[in-house]
Amino acid sequence: MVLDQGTSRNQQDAASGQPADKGHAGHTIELRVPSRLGYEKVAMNAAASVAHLMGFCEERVEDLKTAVAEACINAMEHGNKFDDSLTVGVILSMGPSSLEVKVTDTGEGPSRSVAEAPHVPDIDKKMHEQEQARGMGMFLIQALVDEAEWVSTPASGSYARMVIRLRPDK
Amino acid sequence: MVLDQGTSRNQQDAASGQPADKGHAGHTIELRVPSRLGYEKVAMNAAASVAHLMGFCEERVEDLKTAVAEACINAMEHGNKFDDSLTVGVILSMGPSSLEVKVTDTGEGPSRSVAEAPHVPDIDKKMHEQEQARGMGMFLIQALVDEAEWVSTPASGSYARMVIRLRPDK
Amino acid sequence: MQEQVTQISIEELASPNGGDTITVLRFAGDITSASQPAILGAYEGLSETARRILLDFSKVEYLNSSGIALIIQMLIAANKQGRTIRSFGLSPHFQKVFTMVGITRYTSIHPDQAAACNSF
Amino acid sequence: MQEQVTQISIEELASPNGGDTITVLRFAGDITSASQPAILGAYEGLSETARRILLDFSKVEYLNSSGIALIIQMLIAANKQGRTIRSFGLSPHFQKVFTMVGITRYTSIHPDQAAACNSF
Ligand SMILES: Nc1ncnc2c1ncn2[C@@H]1O[C@H](COP(=O)(O)OP(=O)(O)O)[C@@H](O)[C@H]1O
Ligand SMILES: Nc1ncnc2c1ncn2[C@@H]1O[C@H](COP(=O)(O)OP(=O)(O)O)[C@@H](O)[C@H]1O
Repeated sequence: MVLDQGTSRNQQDAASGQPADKGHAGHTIELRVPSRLGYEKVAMNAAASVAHLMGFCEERVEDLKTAVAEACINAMEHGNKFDDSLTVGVILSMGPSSLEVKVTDTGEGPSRSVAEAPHVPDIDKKMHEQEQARGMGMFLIQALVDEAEWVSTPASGSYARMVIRLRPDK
Repeated sequence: MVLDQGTSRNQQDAASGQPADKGHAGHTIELRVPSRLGYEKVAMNAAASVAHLMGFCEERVEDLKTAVAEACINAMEHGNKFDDSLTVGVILSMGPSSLEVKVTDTGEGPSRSVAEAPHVPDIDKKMHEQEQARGMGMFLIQALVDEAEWVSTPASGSYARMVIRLRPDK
Repeated sequence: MQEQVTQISIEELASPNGGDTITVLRFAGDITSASQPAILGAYEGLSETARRILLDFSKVEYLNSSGIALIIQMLIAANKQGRTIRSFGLSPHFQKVFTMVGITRYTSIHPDQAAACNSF
Repeated sequence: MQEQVTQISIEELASPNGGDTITVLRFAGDITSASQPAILGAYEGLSETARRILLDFSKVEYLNSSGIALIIQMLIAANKQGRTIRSFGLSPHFQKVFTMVGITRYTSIHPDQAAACNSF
């Protein structure tokens, strides 16, 4: 005899007295980390936890993890010049069927041309040393999430904005 | 032939141009989550990531995870009355050999007597229904971390403060 | 986004030493306050003849003090009904937590299913 | 708190089909910009006679684009020296990332060590 039971989060949660879950939509989680390599993993794991809570599948969570880590590294390096007194912000905004992540820094952001068309790595050029080995972060971000943009916010700095969407078929 | 190599984070990081690691001491990571059950897992996982980065062993990371989750749940329930427009703050402060976590809410904190001597659960009383089944959070926090205190900060709210220490023998 | 917080499956096993059959409740996912309807519902739905109950925690990802309170409520009910509850599959951390809270006085913890079954 | 970012162990295997021996570089932990001295150092320390190199990613916990750039640097060196590099143990996610970046044109990815060894 095998029988499956489960409790959906839409049931009244009598034990805690908390009202029934109305989903995560409208909720925001914020994180600030120093501009120091390594802390992007904290941001990456926080984003993964939120994506898991929202019900994203493992594959999409992995995509988001890489995108968030790369955006944080860029914010630390290019935005905040590794000044560890400057923080990188990570704002996770939950929609009814999507998760938006903004990664903020205090710099000017990538140049307009780079922001509009991130460099696509050319492995043959890299192998022949006609292009540096690195320089894949923005490409990966754009390739892995459903929406990516880089926005300069002159007074305060800049941010990378990424969105992943829950797909009914996944 | 088996030979082990490794790079310590104290070596100059030539690839990134970031100066050599001077340890995590003095760094702070901040997180804000809505007062809604479930989001304590995001805080718990962020604390675990930081503890891992600092080199805490798995056992201590698990202790911290439970303590942080319980403190967040209390902040959401008792401090912020599950008003999800109020956030619970988590401030992770790294010392040379310890990690301090403050979990903040907007309430008044536990009463002075409870804060000074959290209730120790009595399983026999619970089994005989002379004590409610729940009511173990503060006890677990205190039992699992090296230092725990509950502080009321009248203007802003209250916080639970927990410390775990790196032990040279672990 | 109908998230399933706790999954419970129930399985009936023959006793290795010939006594009453053993009813295994296998938990997966989280055990928190949100698990109350699932866990207490599953317990209440057990056949009245079930005397030996085994809790399998090996697939549990997150367990907090509200979840432990639910396990205590199950132990209280079992105690009243003269049922025996054994447990297995707890991580070393949660074995420690169960011991700290004293639950181990009312449900012994075993390293695996075979050892737990043999303990009845 | 001497944190080891990347652990590398090097192992020599006989070829399953009788050719040159295979030198396995097993990575564990993180592969990031901080891995440069360990990874390039380990590569440079290999015997000059090593012709077949196998990268074992199965214990890698975190890999970012700076880490991938180090792998590319190793592939560039191997290419110049006429060495062949094969890889195994990558998660489905990093198989996808390696493919996106095009690295798979210079190091084929195999499901496990046996398949990778047979591919030389
Ligand atoms: N947050 C940022 N602020 C300023 N410039 C950035 C930022 N992110 C990316 N850039 C610019 O875009 C370039 C390409 O970024 P990327 O593709 O991630 O590769 P890499 O960081 O390895 O150079 C960077 O070299 C930098 O000039
Ligand atoms: N952050 C807090 N703010 C206000 N009161 C608190 C807070 N944390 C704990 N308390 C008080 O202490 C009591 C004991 O807490 P705890 O041991 O965690 O058990 P429980 O939350 O299950 O009651 C709570 O019932 C509450 O009255």
